[in-house]
Amino acid sequence: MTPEEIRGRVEEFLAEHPVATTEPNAFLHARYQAGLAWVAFPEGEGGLGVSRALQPLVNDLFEAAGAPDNNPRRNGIGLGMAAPTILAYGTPEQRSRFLEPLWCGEEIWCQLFSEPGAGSDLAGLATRAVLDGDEWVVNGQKVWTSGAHNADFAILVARTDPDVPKHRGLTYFLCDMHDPGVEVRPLRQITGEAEFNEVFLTDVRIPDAHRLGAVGQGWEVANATLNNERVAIGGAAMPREGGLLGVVAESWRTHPENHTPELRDRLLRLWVESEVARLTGARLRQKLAVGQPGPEGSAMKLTFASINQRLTGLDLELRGEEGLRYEDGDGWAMVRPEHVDFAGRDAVYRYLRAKGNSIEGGTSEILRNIVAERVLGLPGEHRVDKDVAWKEIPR
Amino acid sequence: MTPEEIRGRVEEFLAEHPVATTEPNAFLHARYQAGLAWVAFPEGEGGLGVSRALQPLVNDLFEAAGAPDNNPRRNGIGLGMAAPTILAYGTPEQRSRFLEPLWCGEEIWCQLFSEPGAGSDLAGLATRAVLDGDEWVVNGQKVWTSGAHNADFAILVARTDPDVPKHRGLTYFLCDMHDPGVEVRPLRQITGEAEFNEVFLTDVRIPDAHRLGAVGQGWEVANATLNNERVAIGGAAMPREGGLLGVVAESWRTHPENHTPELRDRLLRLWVESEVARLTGARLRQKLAVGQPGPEGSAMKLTFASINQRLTGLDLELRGEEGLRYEDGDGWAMVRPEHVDFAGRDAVYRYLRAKGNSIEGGTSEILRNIVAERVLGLPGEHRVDKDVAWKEIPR
Amino acid sequence: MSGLEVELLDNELDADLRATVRSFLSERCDPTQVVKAYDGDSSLTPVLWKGLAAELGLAGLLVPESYGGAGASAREAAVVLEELGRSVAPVPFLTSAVVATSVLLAAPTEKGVELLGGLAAGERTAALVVPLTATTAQPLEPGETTVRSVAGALEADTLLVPVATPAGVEVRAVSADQATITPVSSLDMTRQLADVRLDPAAGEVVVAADHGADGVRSGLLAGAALMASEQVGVAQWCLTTTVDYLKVRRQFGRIVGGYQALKHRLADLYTSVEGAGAAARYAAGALALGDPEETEIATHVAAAYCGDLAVTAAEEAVQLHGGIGMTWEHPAHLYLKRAKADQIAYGLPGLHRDRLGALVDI
Amino acid sequence: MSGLEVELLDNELDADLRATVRSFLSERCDPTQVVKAYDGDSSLTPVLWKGLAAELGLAGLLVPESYGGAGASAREAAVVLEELGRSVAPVPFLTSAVVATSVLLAAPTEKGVELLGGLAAGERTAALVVPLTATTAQPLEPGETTVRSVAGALEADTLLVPVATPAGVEVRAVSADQATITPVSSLDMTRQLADVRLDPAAGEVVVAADHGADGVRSGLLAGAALMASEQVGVAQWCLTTTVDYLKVRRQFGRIVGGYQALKHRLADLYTSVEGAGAAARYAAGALALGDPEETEIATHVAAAYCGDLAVTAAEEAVQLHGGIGMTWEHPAHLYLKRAKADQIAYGLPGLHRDRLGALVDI
Repeated sequence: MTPEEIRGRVEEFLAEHPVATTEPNAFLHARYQAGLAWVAFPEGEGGLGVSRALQPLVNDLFEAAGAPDNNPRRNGIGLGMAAPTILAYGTPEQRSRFLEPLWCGEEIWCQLFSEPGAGSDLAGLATRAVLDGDEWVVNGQKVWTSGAHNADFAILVARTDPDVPKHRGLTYFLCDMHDPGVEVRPLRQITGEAEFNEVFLTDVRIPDAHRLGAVGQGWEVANATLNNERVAIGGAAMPREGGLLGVVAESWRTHPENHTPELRDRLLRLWVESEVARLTGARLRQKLAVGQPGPEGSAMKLTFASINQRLTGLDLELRGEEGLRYEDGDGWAMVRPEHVDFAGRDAVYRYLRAKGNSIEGGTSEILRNIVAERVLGLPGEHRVDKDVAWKEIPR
Repeated sequence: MTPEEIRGRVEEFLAEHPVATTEPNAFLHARYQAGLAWVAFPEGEGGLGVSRALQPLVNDLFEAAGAPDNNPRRNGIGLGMAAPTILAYGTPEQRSRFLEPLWCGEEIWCQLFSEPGAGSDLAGLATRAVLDGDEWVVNGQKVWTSGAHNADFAILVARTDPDVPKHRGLTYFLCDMHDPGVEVRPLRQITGEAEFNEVFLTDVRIPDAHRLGAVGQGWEVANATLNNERVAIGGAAMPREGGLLGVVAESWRTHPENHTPELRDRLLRLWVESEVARLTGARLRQKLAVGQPGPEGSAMKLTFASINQRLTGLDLELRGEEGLRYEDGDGWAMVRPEHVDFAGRDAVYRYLRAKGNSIEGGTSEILRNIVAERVLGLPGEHRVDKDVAWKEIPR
Repeated sequence: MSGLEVELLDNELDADLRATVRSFLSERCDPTQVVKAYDGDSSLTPVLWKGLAAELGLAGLLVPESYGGAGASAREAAVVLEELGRSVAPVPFLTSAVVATSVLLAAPTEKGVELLGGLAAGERTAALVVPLTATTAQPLEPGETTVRSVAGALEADTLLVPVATPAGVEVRAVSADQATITPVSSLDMTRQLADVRLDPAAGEVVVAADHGADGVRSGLLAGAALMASEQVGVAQWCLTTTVDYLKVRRQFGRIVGGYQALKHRLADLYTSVEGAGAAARYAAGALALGDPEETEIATHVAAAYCGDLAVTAAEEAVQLHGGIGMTWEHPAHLYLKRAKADQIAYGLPGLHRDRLGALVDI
Repeated sequence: MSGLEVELLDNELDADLRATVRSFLSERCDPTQVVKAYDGDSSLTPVLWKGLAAELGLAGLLVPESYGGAGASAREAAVVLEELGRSVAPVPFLTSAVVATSVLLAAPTEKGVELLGGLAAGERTAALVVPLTATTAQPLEPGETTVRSVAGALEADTLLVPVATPAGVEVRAVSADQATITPVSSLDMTRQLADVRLDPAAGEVVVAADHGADGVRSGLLAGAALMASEQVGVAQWCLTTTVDYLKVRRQFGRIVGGYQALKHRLADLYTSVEGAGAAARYAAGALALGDPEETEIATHVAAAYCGDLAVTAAEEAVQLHGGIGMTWEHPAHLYLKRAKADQIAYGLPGLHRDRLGALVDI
């Protein structure tokens, strides 16, 4: 389909469903049914089976028309991770049951993957699911779950067979967060806030119909989900002095009373590194335009984590006594923010929150392993857990 | 024995062997036979069996009297490593044959341990010794041998049994460097000089009488030798701005035309680190005075290697165009220096030679393992070579 | 320029003092109590401070016996500060018993001597009214004025105020009752800052104008010198706790502390922490021996090194704990916040290097 | 201030050019030949240079067709320099085909145009008579004088000399025959320095006084911008060679490249080398597009980053090769010496950061 053709479709749709007079929820359902939700999805499932490259144009056209949106920020995990996985591995019933309310923002999703004992080693997770009739009974503890307190459903990975090697004993489920066995507790972070949650699962019952993929196929399905997460990396172009560099450069310019040659040289080193990272990202995007995403994105994430942490640390130093004050909003009060916003926050918040950049979404240590092994071809780590039953692995 | 008593012994000896009228070689032999060579050694073997703490006093008294010395710098490996090992593991015949000419400087020693394929992993060495009648026939290649071209004898470790695990198949020998099968080739380094040699051993014949310790005991004997090498660490007190810091600080002071705030801050960082290392060494010596040397010395060596490398690199930068010139002595010409002298040499020489500080005597990587395992108690590396026959180890 | 001979290890008295303080803090200064300061509950502070200052008699360590003190020295204060750092204890030892006390000791007036007696007895607590970032006297003009980001003011009954006079800077003691002390939401709530509004004229002169500027300067220098020991305590806790955790934490079936990249980082951290310990103890020793030039050099070295090192240690602790180190529940963040605030207090490391350079001709 | 759109990957023409240069160098520029320069045998240089400059026609890349050149751009020169760096090739491409050529291109007189034609044809070779560390014109007064540590002079037949005149700095071309050129034992013998003694009055004006200072400055800036690509080539060789070695070297029965601490260091090095590649290519692109302010910013960024990075890469290569990396026989030292000399050439990284700061209001 050409851009012109899809533009015609949108215009036609908008003519039939005038923004001003259509109830927002009805508008979204109509858009889904017209295949103008995620156009690369198949017909009947929110899409038209056309190129993904047409999606930005469609979004722009709807936005320009003032159409209601599906509040994508609130349902990032649903849209970015659950939906493509359900599309790829779901039965026709599952796709028909879940995709439309997900896209319309009626059902919010969260992700129940990480556990206190399974962070970098996700495949070592211990949450158990046991089949009881045509339901699975799930017990365990999940952590680092953002949005769990607002979520209606979760994508969940649990262990269904402890007697086989760990990657083979996992199964993937769609879990109703309103089940009485689900308890969500805010997980307070070093910033004082609770951006994430812990989720305790006690005899949660999941119908077998809500299993995604085969029993034992959970690791494969989970990796499909995580790859969708990683597609974003190296994504958007950044202007020079974008990101945290711009924020800290502004701190420098507004605090001339604290200038020293040493602070200036450190800031300039970070200016140079940020600009180099920006150019590296640009080159990576040029590479992606002619080929496939590779593990080089891991190197970008490493770089940004390191730069962010040093920039935010320097920011506190160059602010003088201001750097010792945490006067952002409610200070240390425990709140539950809906999303992360670095630039709009206090310097102390940024310093503390940036510490998570080298942990979340793959620690810098794991990413260095990935670069060393997959980019440079160096040998993998010695593994003691590969060919033994999960239950035999020391923990 | 009290200091007064030993002072009496020395005075008596000097009265009997007037420095002015005694032939130097005869003087040294007489001193050895009087037990005033290394006083902690047993009587009849150059010593009096007294405390090692008396040695500096004895040395000072002889030096003050203008006595001839045994040229200790030229025979550092003999005096510091071969002699204590021969004393500890030698037969009476070996001790009687080797110790006196060694101490008197008549026989110079070198060390044949490292091999191209066995650096950090010394116990993996491949030089073979095969018994033929009452002689061992040795074939192999050794490397990083200082003084081999001046040496009369070598301490040598070779593999006598490839069918047992690597630490158990080694034997220690005293090797005549004048054997026709010994070929010494200078090993040129990145400084242009050849401070070390490669030694090629082809059908070298060593009488079984020159085997030190039992067959298969070589690893134990070699470790005794290496421990003698390491006793020196954390040794001498250093003045502030001692070592390479003083040299580079002087470069700074004599090149005001190149001063920038950035170079100054980097130099001051290294000034601080050097002073901290100096104080750490002082504390380590205070600790040694009340107890045993521990693996903490490895941390000191790590620190000095890193500081030396950064200081010498900075030195080239702050010298401007002078830093680009290598005008030391004969420039890049291949010479064979007798010993290493950092401070008296060109800045380019120092920069290049300092690169060896993190390799020689234990690489910084191995030392970090030692600190992590022996000081912090973290787990050892995964070993694939411990319980298999040496010949089965992949290489 | 070859430095002083200083005992760099604990002697027997040091070891006893350390054991006493450690045992006191392990009983009464639990991290689960300390963290409450971040939620506005500072009730732990007066209890701890009373115990340390009066019961254990530590407030008077630097005060000579003639003024009613213990007549100990900066060496002992350094031992105490290492332990306080190791527990991120929320007490005004550094601000009152080190900085304010050292300001007074420069040349106390009769009123100053009286105050020193009260401080030494643990009956009074003082704070110098300068921003925590100060390294020199920033004298106030008489008249109502506000000083921002003052450390120790919330715990003090007596505020020491540097005042500009035609004869020089004099130090006045103003009762906390006569000042408006507004708590500040601080990066480090275990050493919470306050904005202090007062009129210095309300106070009595405790250091006269001919010694005030030097007194404030030497008080702040002593603060930097001994804060290095606090930073060592913070760093030691971070190293030890991380090593202990990594000896039990497993991922991929292996003890995480056995992964070589982490071993090497911890070996480097250990090396730096050892260095920091030697540097901080040397600075305390130089201060105790009273050699002014050597004290300055040693302080700048220790402050420059330990300030950055404690931050590195705390940052490594958070990172190497993985997700758990990012949680409020784990105490690592208390150390991160203290380390970062200490790095900025009494002069940034770069400033200490700059001053050092002036002293050593670099 | 959001930068230019620059193609940061090789296009097809770039890839062809790279393949040509690489194949030429792999045949004729073996490390065992290169190292001979350190023992006084520089016979490789004229052979290589003739091949590159005249046979492959690379000397005229920056020279417009109207002056007899190839009319290519800094982009192509960057590709060539990456390859030259990867082979530590001892040729005066940077000094003659980049720096001297760029000086002339600022505003050549008739004689200057003639010289450009000769340079482009590979018939002549020029060198700018300033110390290799220079970043601005350091004009000479007329009369016999010596300039120390000049790069490219030993290979040049024509010396470009900035001369102070009342009207400004003019650039004169002096025949090498009329100068005394004394070779210097140099840190990097693959770009050997010389002390040059001459009388600038002996030469002809090739850039007039109204453009000379700018011409020299832009020549040196082009040198810094494109040397970044040479540094990338050096760093890439170091990374690749080290990774290859560590994939086969075993100690303790294990492939050394499987030890995690080394894997992590190599991952970090890879990340930095990728960054350097992007930065250097961007600087070349900005130069090619002719945007003066953007060229300055991009050059300072690339020079500051690549200068330190190449040294780090070479130092890591020596260290991670273990003992063998310390030997004369292994080529790693050639790269270490080139990297360290390059870091000092055309302005230290710190100087580039300082100039960058002035441009970006830091």
